[in-house]
Amino acid sequence: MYLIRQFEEKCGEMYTRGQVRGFLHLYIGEEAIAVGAISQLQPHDYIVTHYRDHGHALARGLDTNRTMAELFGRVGGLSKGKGGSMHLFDADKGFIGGHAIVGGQFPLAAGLALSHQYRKTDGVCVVFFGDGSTNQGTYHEVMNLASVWKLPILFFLENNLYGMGSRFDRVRAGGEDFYPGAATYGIDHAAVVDGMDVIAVQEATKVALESIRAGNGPAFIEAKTFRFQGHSMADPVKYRDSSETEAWEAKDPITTFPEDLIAQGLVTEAELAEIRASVDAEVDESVKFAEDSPFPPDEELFTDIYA
Amino acid sequence: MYLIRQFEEKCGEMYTRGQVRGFLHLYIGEEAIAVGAISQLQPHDYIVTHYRDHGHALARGLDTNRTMAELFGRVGGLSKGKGGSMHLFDADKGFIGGHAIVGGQFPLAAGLALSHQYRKTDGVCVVFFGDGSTNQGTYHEVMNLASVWKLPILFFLENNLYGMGSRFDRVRAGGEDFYPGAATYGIDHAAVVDGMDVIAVQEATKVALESIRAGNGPAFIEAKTFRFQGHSMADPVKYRDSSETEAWEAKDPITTFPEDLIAQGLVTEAELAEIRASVDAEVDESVKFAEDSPFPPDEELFTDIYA
Amino acid sequence: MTEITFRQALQRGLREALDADPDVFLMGEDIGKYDGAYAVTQGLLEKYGPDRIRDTPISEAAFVGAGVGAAVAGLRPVVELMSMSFSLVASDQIVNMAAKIRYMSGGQVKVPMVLRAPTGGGVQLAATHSQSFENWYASTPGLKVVTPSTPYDALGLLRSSIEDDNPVIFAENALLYGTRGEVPDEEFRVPIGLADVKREGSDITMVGWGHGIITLLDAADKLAETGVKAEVIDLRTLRPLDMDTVTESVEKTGRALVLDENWRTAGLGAEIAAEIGYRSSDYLDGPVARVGGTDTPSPYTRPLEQLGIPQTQWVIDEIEKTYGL
Amino acid sequence: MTEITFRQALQRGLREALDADPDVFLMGEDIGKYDGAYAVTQGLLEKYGPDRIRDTPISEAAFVGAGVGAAVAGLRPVVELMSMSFSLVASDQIVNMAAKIRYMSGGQVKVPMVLRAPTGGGVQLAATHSQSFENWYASTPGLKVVTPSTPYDALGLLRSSIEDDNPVIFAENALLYGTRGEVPDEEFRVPIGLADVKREGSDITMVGWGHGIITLLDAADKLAETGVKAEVIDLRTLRPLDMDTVTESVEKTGRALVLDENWRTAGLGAEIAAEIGYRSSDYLDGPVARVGGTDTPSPYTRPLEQLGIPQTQWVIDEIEKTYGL
Ligand SMILES: Cc1ncc(C[n+]2csc(CCOP(=O)(O)OP(=O)(O)O)c2C)c(N)n1
Ligand SMILES: Cc1ncc(C[n+]2csc(CCOP(=O)(O)OP(=O)(O)O)c2C)c(N)n1
Ligand SMILES: [Mg+2]
Ligand SMILES: [Mg+2]
Repeated sequence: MYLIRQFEEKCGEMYTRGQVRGFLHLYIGEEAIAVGAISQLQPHDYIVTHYRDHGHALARGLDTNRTMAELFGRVGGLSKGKGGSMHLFDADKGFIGGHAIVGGQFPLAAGLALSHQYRKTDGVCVVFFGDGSTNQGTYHEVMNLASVWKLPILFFLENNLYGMGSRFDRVRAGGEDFYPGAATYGIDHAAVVDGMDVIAVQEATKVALESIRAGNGPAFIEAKTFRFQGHSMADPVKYRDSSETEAWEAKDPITTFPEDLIAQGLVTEAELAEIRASVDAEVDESVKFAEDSPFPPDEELFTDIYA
Repeated sequence: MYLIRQFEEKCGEMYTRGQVRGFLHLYIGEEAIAVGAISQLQPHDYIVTHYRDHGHALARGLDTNRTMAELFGRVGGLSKGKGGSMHLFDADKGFIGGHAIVGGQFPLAAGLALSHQYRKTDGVCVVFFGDGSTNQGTYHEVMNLASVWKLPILFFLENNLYGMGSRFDRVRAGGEDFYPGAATYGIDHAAVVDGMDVIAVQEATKVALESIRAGNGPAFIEAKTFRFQGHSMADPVKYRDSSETEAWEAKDPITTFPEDLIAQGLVTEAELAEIRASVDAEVDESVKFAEDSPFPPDEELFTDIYA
Repeated sequence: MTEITFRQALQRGLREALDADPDVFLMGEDIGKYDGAYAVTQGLLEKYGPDRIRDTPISEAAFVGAGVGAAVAGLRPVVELMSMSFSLVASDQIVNMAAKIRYMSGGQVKVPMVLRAPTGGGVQLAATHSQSFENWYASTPGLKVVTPSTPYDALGLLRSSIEDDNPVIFAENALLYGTRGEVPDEEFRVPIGLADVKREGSDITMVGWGHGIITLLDAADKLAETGVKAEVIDLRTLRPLDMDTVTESVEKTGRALVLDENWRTAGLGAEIAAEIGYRSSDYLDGPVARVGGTDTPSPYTRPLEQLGIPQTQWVIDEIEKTYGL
Repeated sequence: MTEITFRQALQRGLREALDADPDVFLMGEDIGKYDGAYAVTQGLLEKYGPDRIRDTPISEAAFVGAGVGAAVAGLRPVVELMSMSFSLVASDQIVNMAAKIRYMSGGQVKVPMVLRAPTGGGVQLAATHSQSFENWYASTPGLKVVTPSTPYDALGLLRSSIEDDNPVIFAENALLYGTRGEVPDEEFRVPIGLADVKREGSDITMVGWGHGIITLLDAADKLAETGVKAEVIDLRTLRPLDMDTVTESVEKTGRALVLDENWRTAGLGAEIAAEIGYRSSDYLDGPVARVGGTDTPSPYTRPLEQLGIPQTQWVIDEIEKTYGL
């Protein structure tokens, strides 16, 4: 989590310096979800997510250097700089994107899950999505399709209460909780979890995956969370009070989780300091790696269109 | 109801003779819904429906002659023959189509309902749709939008158990009843009704409309029904047993409703015979009207594209 | 050689692929229990079972996108849309997902998917059901688009499409399903991206595709009666375009006509006409003639509908008007 | 005359319409409380309230179609899409509902709706967010499509579009929002369907629209240095096309170049090139030259992205290649 946080603080800095461009969506505040959920996955499982994808990528173990280089648009990036921040990919790790059309990732995830079912493996696909994306038709279509076909898919809602400037209750009917809606699709395994609590997320994910791998079809988890910053770097955040943010910041997993660990005597301040130092070095190194990587050669404009 | 039945029997006959072409979807068996529901509407209310639209059109009082002429593709038709069976329109009667893209009518209906709200009238929009169409994303998007905005809209599901050859349970998760799903969108007024019982449909519609006109936002009615014939004239109906059809035919409103009326002494056989004779004459007359109406002049190809 | 229908050719291609490769499966609305809206998949459910012949809900965006996902995972889905007209509800998945996921991932994944759909008008299905959006997809980098006009091409292109590692839009003009033609019993392929000279001639090059080829061949017959020898080129593939075959022909004949049955304005016909005009300007005796469908929605009523669809006589008149032939 | 930005011109047009006509209202994602993704609607919620400035869920199909319904009922919705790239998820409602409901009803209803959206690429938003589907809508009967290149045209066309009784796709190239220009204080309109000569010249006609006009004007400056007088025609409206203005110019200059910033193949530029080639073949000194964006998805990284977008030099090179100027 600390890696994700430091990595993203650095991304923001690099954006301000013009090294990272386009749309940059930070995951700051939501780290416990990616880390908790993805830690429970097997190597042959698939992950699909939205444009706010750095956290999932790093939690899956995507190379920090190549991730940063991708954000810099360099040839050493995961996708040679062609995808950028919103489209992180590492097919070898089953990480099938970062997708920037809201709701566009649901069908893709269904197909990946279908491939596991078709091949009779015990693999699953986890699809991460935001509260705002549940208002897209694909959410509904895919929940139904996945349930009718009993696909091995975990719907993972990152409910950070806002889609851009729209608080969920201004654009969504049906109340505060999303997870009960899963039952409408006959998805019985639906849970809600504190998205600021990495252990709770781990536990909920573990249980859900067991159900899916046992052949019960899709499961649904809603994690309550909050993005501490704006929707993207372009967002001045005029639509909400800082008091709301502050209340959530008190639950920041980056501070609360180490505190818990220390309180439980599982780790010492000194050990933490060591971890932090090594993470900081890794992040600094990724910037250096990215800076040193050249831009892709011109002919790359025309490659990777067709196989 | 008898008018709709006779009209459609005639449509089928005219299709076989090649007078009506394209796709022809008969409403036979479902008449009690259109008649029961639409009888409760005010003149300023809007109606939007799908391609299986003859029943709704005639129940709304669209001219029988012009409806038949539309099916014949004649200039005397409701839309001068440009729309055909799937696209019946009579804007003066608030009948805003027949629509042939499955699920395409939901957003339109939301906008019509919005116009009533915007203008602060007590008008509503009723949108008819099939079980199969609930698997489209627009269903979900519009249920949510309508509920968030508390639009005066009545979602009227004609659950005839099949979408083409697909029985609902093969393509839909979430069980036999659709109406409980409305609660997911905060639509509390959701009812189920016997779609073969015109009085029950009337009653359910009346209650729903009262709720909507009182400003409570959308309501939802699911009517259980059955189409006695194929999906369209092109359908050989190989996907279901005739026994299923026969069981439903026993509830045919065209026979059961008059029987009930007679049993209750509300009408005599003689009176019914008279009504039937006049309806039969009206239907015969509509065919004559259609036959006598010319095809539209060539220049009509290019008109009505822009206002 | 056996004479079979266009529909039979497609079914044969599907059966072969299902037999040959366990990774091939079919998805679509009512392709199984109902036997397919146009009966192309008739009997397949019985033979291959519900895992491989999958009836879907009416959720085009979901199952087209699911096809992409399955393809990314290495399967070879053949997805059927009940009509190309319905592809719009899935167009985001086609254009933003199928066409781009490879590029956005820097080449890490591929999408070996075929998206089949009946297309075109002419049978009074009215405005929303008579369209040919393959013209739009043909402008989209990352997609391939094919549209056969004969049973031979249908089978040969279907084989190539299922074997292709890219998303292929396979447009089947619904008017062709019942048409017949000779198909070899032995193995053959029609490569994607290769046009075909359907009739040789020296006086004018007429370029078209799909159902339009029937109109052009008919026009060529009529022109022959007045001594005009027309060459008919069937593009067969709309993306990538085989402009070399077209150019070669135009430089031989010195005259060109393009037929696009869809809306005339800003359709694919415009691309071909513009490109011929540019490449072969030194060889042309006049401007490139164009015939297209009228710029109108498709009306239900038959007389008006037919008035909007390019007829043989339009081709002949346009040639006369442009080249005085 | 006042100098204002393109963005300000649009906002002025919206405010005027909201003030003048109670039937006008706005809908779109985050146009209210967030002030609009591109700040075009900044401050409007405060002034006009939530009934008229309606924030929508992320449900493009639903709210675009709701716009059609409201318009059919006689209101005049101005709907904003956060990007033209996102229009695909609503394309069925645009193409099959907005464009056709009038025709299918035999003229019983009309659809006085404006659908505004930022369009185009160039700011590293990558493949799915840098597209210009107004080119596709421009081939759709029943729609009108406008795409201003200056604050003057933006305001003049917005006024005309809101007053129009038909569905108008209003494409705003996002690179233009900050550009400035003179706008009269008094009332004026730019009629839909009328191209504009943005610069006069006698040697070659260069046709473009939207952001492409900036490139063409720049090219005209460069060409002037070598004595070539280029005329720059801004189509302003993509449907209906004003080919008369184009033809008149081409017949004067005898040379033509078309710039389409979107994918070169099968874009709107092809239509214009083909049509010029046909109409003005007797006047042309050579083939119609075309410059277009590369047939590639839009990559994120800046150097590659810029390589795909037509630059001034491409125009100059193409003219040299085609006409030796
Ligand atoms: C189809 C589509 N519509 C709109 C957008 C613009 N957009 C990008 S992210 C976003 C908000 C999404 O909110 P949510 O799903 O809650 O995810 P979060 O950003 O909060 O993680 C919007 C409206 C888009 N990218 N695609
Ligand atoms: C987007 C789209 N997909 C598919 C179709 C083809 N189609 C027409 S009707 C239909 C079945 C709809 O079933 P249902 O909603 O239950 O209505 P019913 O016909 O039973 O009244 C299908 C698949 C279509 N017209 N539009
Ligand atoms: Mg959110
Ligand atoms: Mg049904």
